[in-house]
Amino acid sequence: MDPTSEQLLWMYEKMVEIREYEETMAKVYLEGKLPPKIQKGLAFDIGAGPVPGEMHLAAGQEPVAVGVCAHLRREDTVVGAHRPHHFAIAKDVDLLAMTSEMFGKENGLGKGKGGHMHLFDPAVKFSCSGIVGAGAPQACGAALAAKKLGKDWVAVSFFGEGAANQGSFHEALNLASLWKLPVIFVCEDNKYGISVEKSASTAIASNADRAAGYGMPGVLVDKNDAVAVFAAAGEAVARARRGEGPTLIEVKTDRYLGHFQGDPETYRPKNEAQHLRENDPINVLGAQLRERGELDDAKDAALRSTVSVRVQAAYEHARNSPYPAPEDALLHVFAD
Amino acid sequence: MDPTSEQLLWMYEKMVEIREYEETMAKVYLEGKLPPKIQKGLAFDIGAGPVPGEMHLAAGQEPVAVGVCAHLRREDTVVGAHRPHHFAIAKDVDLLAMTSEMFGKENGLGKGKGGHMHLFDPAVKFSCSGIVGAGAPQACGAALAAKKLGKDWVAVSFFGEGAANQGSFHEALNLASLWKLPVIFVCEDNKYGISVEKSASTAIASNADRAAGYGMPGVLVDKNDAVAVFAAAGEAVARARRGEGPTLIEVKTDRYLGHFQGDPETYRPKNEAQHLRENDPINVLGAQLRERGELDDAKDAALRSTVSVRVQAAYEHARNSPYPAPEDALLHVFAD
Amino acid sequence: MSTATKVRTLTMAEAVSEGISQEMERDNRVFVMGEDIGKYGGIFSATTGLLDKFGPDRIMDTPISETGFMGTAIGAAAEGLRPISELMFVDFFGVCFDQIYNHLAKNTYMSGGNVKLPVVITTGIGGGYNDAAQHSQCLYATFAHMPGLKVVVPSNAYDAKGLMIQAIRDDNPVVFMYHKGIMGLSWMSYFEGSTNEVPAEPYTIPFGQAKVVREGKDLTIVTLSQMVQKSLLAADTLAAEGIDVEIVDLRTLVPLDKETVLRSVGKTGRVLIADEDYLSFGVSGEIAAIIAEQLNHLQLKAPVRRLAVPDVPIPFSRPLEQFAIPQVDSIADAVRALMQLNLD
Amino acid sequence: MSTATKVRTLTMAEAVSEGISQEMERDNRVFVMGEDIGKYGGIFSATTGLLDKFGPDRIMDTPISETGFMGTAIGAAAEGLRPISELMFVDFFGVCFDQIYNHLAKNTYMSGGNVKLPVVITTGIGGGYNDAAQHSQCLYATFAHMPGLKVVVPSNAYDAKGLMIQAIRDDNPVVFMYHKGIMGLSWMSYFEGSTNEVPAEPYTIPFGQAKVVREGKDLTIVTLSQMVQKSLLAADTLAAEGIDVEIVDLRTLVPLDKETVLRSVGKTGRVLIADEDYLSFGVSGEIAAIIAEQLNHLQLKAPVRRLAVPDVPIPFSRPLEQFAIPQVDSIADAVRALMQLNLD
Ligand SMILES: Cc1ncc(C[n+]2csc(CCOP(=O)(O)OP(=O)(O)O)c2C)c(N)n1
Ligand SMILES: Cc1ncc(C[n+]2csc(CCOP(=O)(O)OP(=O)(O)O)c2C)c(N)n1
Ligand SMILES: [Mg+2]
Ligand SMILES: [Mg+2]
Repeated sequence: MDPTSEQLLWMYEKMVEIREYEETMAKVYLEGKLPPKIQKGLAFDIGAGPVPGEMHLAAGQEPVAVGVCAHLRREDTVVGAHRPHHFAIAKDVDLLAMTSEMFGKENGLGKGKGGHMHLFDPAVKFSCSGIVGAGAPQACGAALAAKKLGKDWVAVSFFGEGAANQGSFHEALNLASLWKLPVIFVCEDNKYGISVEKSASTAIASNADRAAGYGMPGVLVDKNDAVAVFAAAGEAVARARRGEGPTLIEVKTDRYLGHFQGDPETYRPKNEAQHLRENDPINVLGAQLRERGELDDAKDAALRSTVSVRVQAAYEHARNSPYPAPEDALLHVFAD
Repeated sequence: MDPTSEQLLWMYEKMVEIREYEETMAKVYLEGKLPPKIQKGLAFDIGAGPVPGEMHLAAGQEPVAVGVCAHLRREDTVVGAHRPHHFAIAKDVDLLAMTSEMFGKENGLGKGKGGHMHLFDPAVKFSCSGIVGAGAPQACGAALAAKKLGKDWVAVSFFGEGAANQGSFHEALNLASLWKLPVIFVCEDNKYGISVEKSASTAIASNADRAAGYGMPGVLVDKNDAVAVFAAAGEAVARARRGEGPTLIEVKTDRYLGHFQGDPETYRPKNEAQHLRENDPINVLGAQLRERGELDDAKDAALRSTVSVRVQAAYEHARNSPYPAPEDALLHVFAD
Repeated sequence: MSTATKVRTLTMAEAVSEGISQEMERDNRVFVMGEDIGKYGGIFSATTGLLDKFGPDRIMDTPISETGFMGTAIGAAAEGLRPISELMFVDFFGVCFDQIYNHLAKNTYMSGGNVKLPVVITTGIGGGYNDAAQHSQCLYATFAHMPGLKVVVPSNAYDAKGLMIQAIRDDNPVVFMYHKGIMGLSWMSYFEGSTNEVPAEPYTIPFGQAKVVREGKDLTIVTLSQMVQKSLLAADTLAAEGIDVEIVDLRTLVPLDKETVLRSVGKTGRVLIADEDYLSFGVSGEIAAIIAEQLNHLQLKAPVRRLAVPDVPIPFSRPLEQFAIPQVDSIADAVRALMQLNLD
Repeated sequence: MSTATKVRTLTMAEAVSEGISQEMERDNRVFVMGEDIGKYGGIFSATTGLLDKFGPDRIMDTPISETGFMGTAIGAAAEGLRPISELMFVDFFGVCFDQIYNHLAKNTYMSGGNVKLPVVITTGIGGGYNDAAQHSQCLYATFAHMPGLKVVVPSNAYDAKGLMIQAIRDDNPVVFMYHKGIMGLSWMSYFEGSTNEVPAEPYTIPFGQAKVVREGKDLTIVTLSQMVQKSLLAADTLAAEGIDVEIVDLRTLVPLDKETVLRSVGKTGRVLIADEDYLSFGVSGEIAAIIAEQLNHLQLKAPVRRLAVPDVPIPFSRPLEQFAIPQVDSIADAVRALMQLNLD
């Protein structure tokens, strides 16, 4: 399945947007956390600054998000994990409300209650979770609902190669195949689960090989390339929409930053990330677009500037929005 | 790997013992539970009689237990599940103390605290659990200990085909293969998880095919035959002892009785069990032994009578042993 | 009399499945998932007859994958369906609790109220029939401790049907815990007080309303689930001895009806909390605490007393189990002892 | 002075890893398993330096398979090894709790004492740094509610080392819960009272001995973990106002030192329970209950008061989280309010 020019351009723009979003966050996140030290011995204060708490960024992993989401509609479901921004952006989650949420603001997606690992945008059917492996069964639920409602909607569960060793992965894949659910399981193999290399966590080289154990197709996308992901996901989504059941896709991708911001990354060869950036997937797709005559310097600059305005506006919006009142903590435990 | 005559005879005798044990239990279990009804509308009272509580019997599944345990030594570990008697007997668990335990007696394996699903005999490294799927990770632990202690001991985890859809199965298999643990995973496919047929619970026909997803050998024994199980298990145990890691074996076996005693079995074709019994594995092995000249009517009768004495003695022992004092309920929450 | 013909008694199991059935008729978004809930009709008969009536698309047997199907319930509920998901025994919650307390219970809050998860988890609780440590627990305190779950613990068929219909109509996760020993199963002796009159038509019972199931003036027993039935029997014995016991059936733990508890304790001045869960860090502690917090508004005549499983796993052997789980006699004994105690 | 040179302060993280290290030297059956406990040294530095010292055979990074490696710990312990198994955040217990409460906690009992499982589970608890609803919980009540687990909740480095060595030497499962905000991490602000003098040599602190960490006559705060440090700061403020607070640090929840609690409450007559877990059905309820059970032996001057997370998931946003989790100021306010209340 070859992408149209429009699809290629969409993927390119989304990748640019994701990258700018993540790089901006990397900077904003540090605000207020570095010296002046508030406490002796403190190098960094995770709870300080405009965006406190953990922060898992996806710079480098954009191809997975855009290559899959290029096939999705608003009614399709995406369930992400603890590293959710790229998926959220590719699924068209409201950027203003999402950013406000990460700043803990009243007008955030979750009114400030969720934070960066817990983004819920029912309008585009996006959710995520900070619990590794938890999303896969939930995606099965969305897919079951589609089936029961007689719709051709699909559900996508994104998770890391580390998550593929959780029991929930196994249970969800079996269930999905048994019930022929329209769900696509997408494993992002970024080589690490925090500090643990895949070879130290996973008994086989590719999770795609696990698909056979559930009677579903398993596809390995062995390069961090949006077009390659697009092709694999296109087949899987079409299959799911046809009612033929689930697919498992593993994509080899690259984590440019630490597991979370502030990660000392001592477990990782020095310069590894720098080396990975040499083959940046945004550049790769950009070059392809230029070759096809769909992109030139002027168009690229215009695109990047539009994206930048959009991203920076989201940060400004979030920064300038008010916090919820403290006692709002008591609201929304139950839906009324 | 062909069994010696001694091994064949051992398997035969153990199968006879297991069968007699289970058939006796089926009868004893009903004592006190049937009319006189203690309550209107009551057909049966699970909490009454000398052996109250649930009772899962393994008649028909003897080949799995004996074919594997024929290769085990005292120092090897066996972790069974909620249907544990056949494994316990094949692993030489103390028959008197085991039976006392099921009667809730003071001299039971667990002083009456465990009951039929919770038999622990550290002397022969046997344990089991009423939680479906829980045993597999625990067998990994025993195997890890063997490795750390520099022993060639192996650990066997037995579970049903229903349990193979639990997350714990996946986690244990990955861990075992990753760490090259000397463990053998043995799945008893008796076609049902309570009332749910395998085809309604499992996305593929044979769990042996799941082994590839963990980089370990997967072996399907497609008949309920002790010698066939013996052959597959022999390879697996030898491999584990050599330090080459785990194996997954699935055995097609037959559950003659209900899931538990008292099961109305309305989910099951009438006469299915009767039909299964026509190809009884004890008879099959008996015939083979006769062919080899290792068994004749007289020897068989003698063997069966020895076994019967042993089994019935265990029941008598259990029946005649005293109950613990009620306040002993407070003991043993912690080891001292 | 003509009204006599209207009396219809059901077992609690029948009441539960009737409640589910009527809601399934009314609302086609409702469906049931779980192990052996189809052909088998539920190990504790909570779904008996439903497969024949609604077919396998709405009465779905699952693999033994509790995390898988609890997560599936969450995902389906987020799409507007209303799953009922059975955890066969509450004792198994540990294989799937993450889905329940980190997701089902919290997604509404974390989304600022934008996500609604109308899931009912049904589950069997309790001991008394020698099913030992992994099949006899109550564990309702553990569910009630986690914000975001409503917790229902009926003691009889009438309440069970009304609370079940209420649960299915609630837009929030509800954990509906039925004690096996009051379901009125044909294969387990049960406390017959739990089988009572149940109207044929659908009705609801609001959550958070405890019920005074027996009025009395000398002492209050605060209790729930099967222990209500045991307490009623103990109260009959005690009445013959001249001790007049009032019994409060909590019916739901979340929301908890503190007022009814405090009103009763205020009236009698003496309170025994009778519970089948583990003693420490549980329901009995919470009830004692809400009383201790009101000591400036209550006139107690005696210290608070608790009767619960004495922090041991449930043992298998009959004499051990009967010792560990409070029985009718031990409730009566505890009441007698408490009547002897006085403050000052 | 010559003794001054002997003073050595450690952060709680350093004390924990030193305790583990010294036991690993003493006993080669001890080993550690968990996620990122090797090269990374543990996300909360509980195992920093251990990989270099003991190598990958004894400091084992695991896959993200909590059920897998908790079960592995059980199996290895049954064979005589002494695993320390880290659950990175206690919030993740729901993916593996079955292994913990149905097996680790019960096998000793179910075997009539024939099986011993000397496993230490280490786990990070608590909020205060905006990690939201799935990474900020305490949940110790849930572990303490299950019979068969000892539960340790240190408030400072000195106690942490002694309790850790005690835990490793115990033949029973011990859940060792360290609050992230008192570990003295270089990347999280913390309460400095938790970094204190720690002897270099190994020592033990027996379980079940609460500690009066501040003596006072007007009111008792019963508390644990990080909340001890917050209470100490509140007490300083209150002292300036003439309110003399006594603080009881529970140190272990199982076994629970009821005597020290009752002695202190008996002395002051007023008690505030300060807890970072959810309010209902938890630790604060249990402590209130053991007081309510002793009303015939205690002379209370005021009703019991509890301060805890008000039954909401931990919200992300700073003002919301600070509202939900009791802070130094809210402890002080609660004490002031309680000083105004009188019985009769
Ligand atoms: C059940 C559970 N276990 C552990 C963690 C801690 N944790 C958060 S992210 C992570 C690594 C996940 O690795 P992977 O799935 O490969 O995703 P990646 O971070 O590489 O995107 C771990 C161990 C968690 N959040 N949930
Ligand atoms: C975690 C868990 N879920 C459900 C059950 C209830 N249960 C007990 S046995 C059983 C069926 C097990 O099937 P299988 O693994 O095939 O073993 P079999 O009974 O056929 O020997 C079920 C569902 C349980 N004990 N534990
Ligand atoms: Mg990864
Ligand atoms: Mg089976």
